[in-house]
Amino acid sequence: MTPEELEQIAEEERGTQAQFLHRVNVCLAAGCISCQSQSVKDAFDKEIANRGWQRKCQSKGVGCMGLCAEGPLVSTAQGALYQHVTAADAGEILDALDSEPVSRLVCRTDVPFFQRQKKIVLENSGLVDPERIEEYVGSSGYGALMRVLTEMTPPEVVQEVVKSGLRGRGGAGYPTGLKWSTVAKAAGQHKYIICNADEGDPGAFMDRSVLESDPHRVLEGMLIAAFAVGASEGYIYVRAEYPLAIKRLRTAIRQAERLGLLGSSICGTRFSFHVDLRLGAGAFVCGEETALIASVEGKRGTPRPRPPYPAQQGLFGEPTLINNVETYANIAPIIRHGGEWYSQIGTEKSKGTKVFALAGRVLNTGLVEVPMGISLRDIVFEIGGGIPEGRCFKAVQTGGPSGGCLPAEFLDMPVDYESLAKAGSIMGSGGMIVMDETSCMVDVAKYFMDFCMTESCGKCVPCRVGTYQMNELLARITERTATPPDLAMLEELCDLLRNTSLCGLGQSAPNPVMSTLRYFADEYKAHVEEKRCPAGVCGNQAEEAS
Amino acid sequence: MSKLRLATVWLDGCSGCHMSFLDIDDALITLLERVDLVYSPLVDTKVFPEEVDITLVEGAVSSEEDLRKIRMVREHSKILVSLGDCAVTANVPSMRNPFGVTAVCERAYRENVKLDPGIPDQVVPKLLDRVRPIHEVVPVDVFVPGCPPSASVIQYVLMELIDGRRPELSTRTRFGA
Amino acid sequence: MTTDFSKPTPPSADKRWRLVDATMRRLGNHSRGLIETLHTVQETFGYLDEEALRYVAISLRVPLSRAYGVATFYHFFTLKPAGEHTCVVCMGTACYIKGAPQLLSALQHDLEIKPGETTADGKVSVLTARCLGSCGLAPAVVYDHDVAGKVSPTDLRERLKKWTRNDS
Amino acid sequence: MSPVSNIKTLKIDGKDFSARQDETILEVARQNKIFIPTLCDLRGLSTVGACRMCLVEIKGTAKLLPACVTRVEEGMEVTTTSERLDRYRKSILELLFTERNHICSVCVSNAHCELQSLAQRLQITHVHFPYRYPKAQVDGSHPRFVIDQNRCILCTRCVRVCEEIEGAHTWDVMGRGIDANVITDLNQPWGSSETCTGCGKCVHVCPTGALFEKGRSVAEMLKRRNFLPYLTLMREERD
Repeated sequence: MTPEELEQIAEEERGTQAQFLHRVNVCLAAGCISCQSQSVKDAFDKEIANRGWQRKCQSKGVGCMGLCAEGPLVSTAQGALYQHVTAADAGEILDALDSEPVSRLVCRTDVPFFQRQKKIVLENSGLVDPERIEEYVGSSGYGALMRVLTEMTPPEVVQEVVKSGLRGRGGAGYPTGLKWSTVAKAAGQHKYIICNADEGDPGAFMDRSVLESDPHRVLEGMLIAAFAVGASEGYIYVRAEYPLAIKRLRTAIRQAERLGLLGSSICGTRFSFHVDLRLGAGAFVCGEETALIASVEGKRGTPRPRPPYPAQQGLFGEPTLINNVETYANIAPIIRHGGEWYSQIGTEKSKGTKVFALAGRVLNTGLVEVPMGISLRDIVFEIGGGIPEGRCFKAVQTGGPSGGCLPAEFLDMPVDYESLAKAGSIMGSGGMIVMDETSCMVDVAKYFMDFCMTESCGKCVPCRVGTYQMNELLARITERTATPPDLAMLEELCDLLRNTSLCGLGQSAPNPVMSTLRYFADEYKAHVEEKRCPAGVCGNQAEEAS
Repeated sequence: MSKLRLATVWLDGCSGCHMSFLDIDDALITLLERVDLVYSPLVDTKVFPEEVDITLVEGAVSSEEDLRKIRMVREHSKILVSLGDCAVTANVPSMRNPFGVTAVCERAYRENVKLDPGIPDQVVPKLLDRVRPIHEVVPVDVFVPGCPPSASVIQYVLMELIDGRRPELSTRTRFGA
Repeated sequence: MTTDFSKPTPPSADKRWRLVDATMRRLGNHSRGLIETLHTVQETFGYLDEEALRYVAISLRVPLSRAYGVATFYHFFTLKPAGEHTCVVCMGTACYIKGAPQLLSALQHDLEIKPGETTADGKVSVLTARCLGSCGLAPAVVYDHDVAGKVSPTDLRERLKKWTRNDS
Repeated sequence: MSPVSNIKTLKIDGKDFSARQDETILEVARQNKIFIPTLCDLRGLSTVGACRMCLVEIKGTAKLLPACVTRVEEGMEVTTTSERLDRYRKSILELLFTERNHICSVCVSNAHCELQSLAQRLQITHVHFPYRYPKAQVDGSHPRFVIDQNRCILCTRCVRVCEEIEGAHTWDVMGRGIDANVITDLNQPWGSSETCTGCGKCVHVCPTGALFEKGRSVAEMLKRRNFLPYLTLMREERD
């Protein structure tokens, strides 16, 4: 594979696409598939065949279009977006290709949900067929890799990433360029690249969506990273709970290998890179670097103290670069357009865009990509369309079990790493759960503590026993049998876990409790002193179900 | 100088702590020069007095009666001393906790009884679900671990308290001592 | 019983063990391949039993206790066979605040089992998931292998009825 | 590399010390008779940094670091005791007491237990967190030894000594979080283990009464650890 050959594939693909007069894109990402979008796609195929339109109209399975709540989603080349499409609608949609769109199915795209987004990571999502490498190549895919291999030195690539200001999208926001340069400088015969696709936060599905919609983008990012740091082997650690993402990644790897974009002597250079999948098996703690490494090595996913950092001593004791899916997905555009371009998006310290999984009590649930620095209000009320059923906004939860719940007073805060941390939450991987007055914040805190307790690996004492004790205390509060000293003990344990736990899971486990204690103290007080749950959540669930 | 009023209370324990208290031997005489023993399983008084300066409590809280009693004792005591491991950690009585009170009663009153088996519902106080150390039920001022704490430790604790000082115990006794 | 540590043999003549062997071979019969191999065993047989663990451990030269430690560390692995049908309730945050606890208590109430358990007749297993990543469709449930979104306790009960009626 | 650069100078509790660059803070502290509490650490075994008892403050670092795995650095200023460290260590130890059923008065290791003596040393006279009272197994199937899970603090010394010194890897940890347990082989009765050599090393490195020899009554189980430095020394000689 040479740059010329790649360009030829792209040309051919664009030529093939141009032959079709019409195109119907059916979302085949997990969200829409669970609303039977596969049968919609089949219906289009059948209908096109029945009409003998095979050369006129292409029906294509594509990745996520974002508005998961309104699926199955179908888009056409003429620019119409349809929602809640069923197999029975196929004929009508095809009929309308030359005229006005089918009004009863139209999903308006001139609304903030679509207009306020800025797509870099998701630029191909919903447009290309994730199971065909040619489509990715046709939309400039692997061009950045070619450029890196033929025109740049590894230090130049690292420099470009440093310049972009990109920070890790997995949660902590460590500067990606700095991480790359540490691994690049580390001494070692063998170096490894790992892509963390073990999306652990409950309420987050950005990585799943990227892998299902545009897997080659992640591979390209890993390849560029491998070239930059001098690695020749890599692993993608992906959740076993994401069968579709796994399938598409496997296909993508096979295709890239076939085209000589993965494997030995890539592009005729001395650069070789092999990548393999490793399936996560349901352990949130494996999002922590050292635990993830242990898991890739086939062991129990327990973290170990750092230093040494994986950049010096990682997988099999060798220098290892670990980034998450979204981080790698940003690399190709950064190389294509330059670090300078990327650094102009976002805020001073948080550059670029961020993908959020918007869910909970918000009208437009789904996947959104926005520039850093946008306000929470814009995300929740503009893009998200506000709270349904005439209810009131109460809080937004970011960062999952390691994050916090922010009340209305923070709605105008810009969304960036520093602001979120200052407010007592974290950016996290991008889960954003909106809550209204039907949610009890103590119950939410207990939910997260229960999660952390269940996911604690059990290695260090504060996390193993502390999360249990905190969960018990929160249970007593939600059962309204707690006393004021219990609250003091809860705060004491927050401080203990934060400062003495071995890894990030234990250190951040108190965050949901601390943020709710800080902003919703009155709800705790109501449970403890007045023995009542203001939201009417606690203690009623059993009665509701039976 | 008027004498301080001392009480001792026996909850769920083996009475070993009280035995250890008596082991102070001749020092008891010195002690009684400074305090009046106003209530104790060792004396005749049946009613806990209104005002007690120092109360030593032996034993864990196991039954509804223990619970009622310790709350009452707390209310009428200026300084409450958790004496011995049963009071401080729930110790041996707590070994029934992992099994649950029903299983324990079944074993004690039915499975292992040949003559007229049956779980008593009168006279014997009802057992709590869990045996608990005293401080989980009422606030405690001084903790004296040990099984039992030695006579000298008990003597030291009392003399310090009588003299208005806080006893320093960690160098003198420990869990299981 | 005494295990022949020098020559691991598959627990039975079942041809499916060849799939397991293939995975181990692909990973160079290296101890690093333990988790991947356990995935294959579970995918093939539905669960990991003691015999399978012993075979895989010895084949990959992994100590028995380590194999057991790994198999029980990861919640995706199960040491017991699942029921005929499985119902996985997503307990992700979005699902939680949109009614997953009510779904779970409906299941517990109707089937009289807790998450992770199977009904006495072996018909239905109830499981929970950390997050299915279908937050846009909260609350989500996986019936056997199909994800269903915006599930209500009524939907759930209908599905249970169908399972128990059709099969009895 | 010149030998000079291998030596680092650091301050521990305000006093100057020098140490080899591959030494940990804990090693330097011990050589100089500075007490830092430990539980999972045992000389001769690998370090895991799990019990968090040896956390120390290091000037210029916001995080507390475990002395057992943190290597000395030039100019490092370490504080081993402070009101805050003391409070955290006590809390962690108390959490251990609440986790399982540590009934010192009837334990084979009474008066010879590291958990118990550390509690006294840290001046713990009671545990202010609620006790958990889990149902824990006692396995007496081995002809010579017993494991009483009630007393286990999951320090994993048994796992490490069995793997690293004996080479049998009979022990490991199963499950996770609060449900984690040490097991032999496929979580089978110890007596039926095919890999256990019966050497008893695990018993003697166990800091509490979780592992003990049969026939020992309350307070009778004394542990011998001297074989560890001996074996380490002899193996160094052989290498």
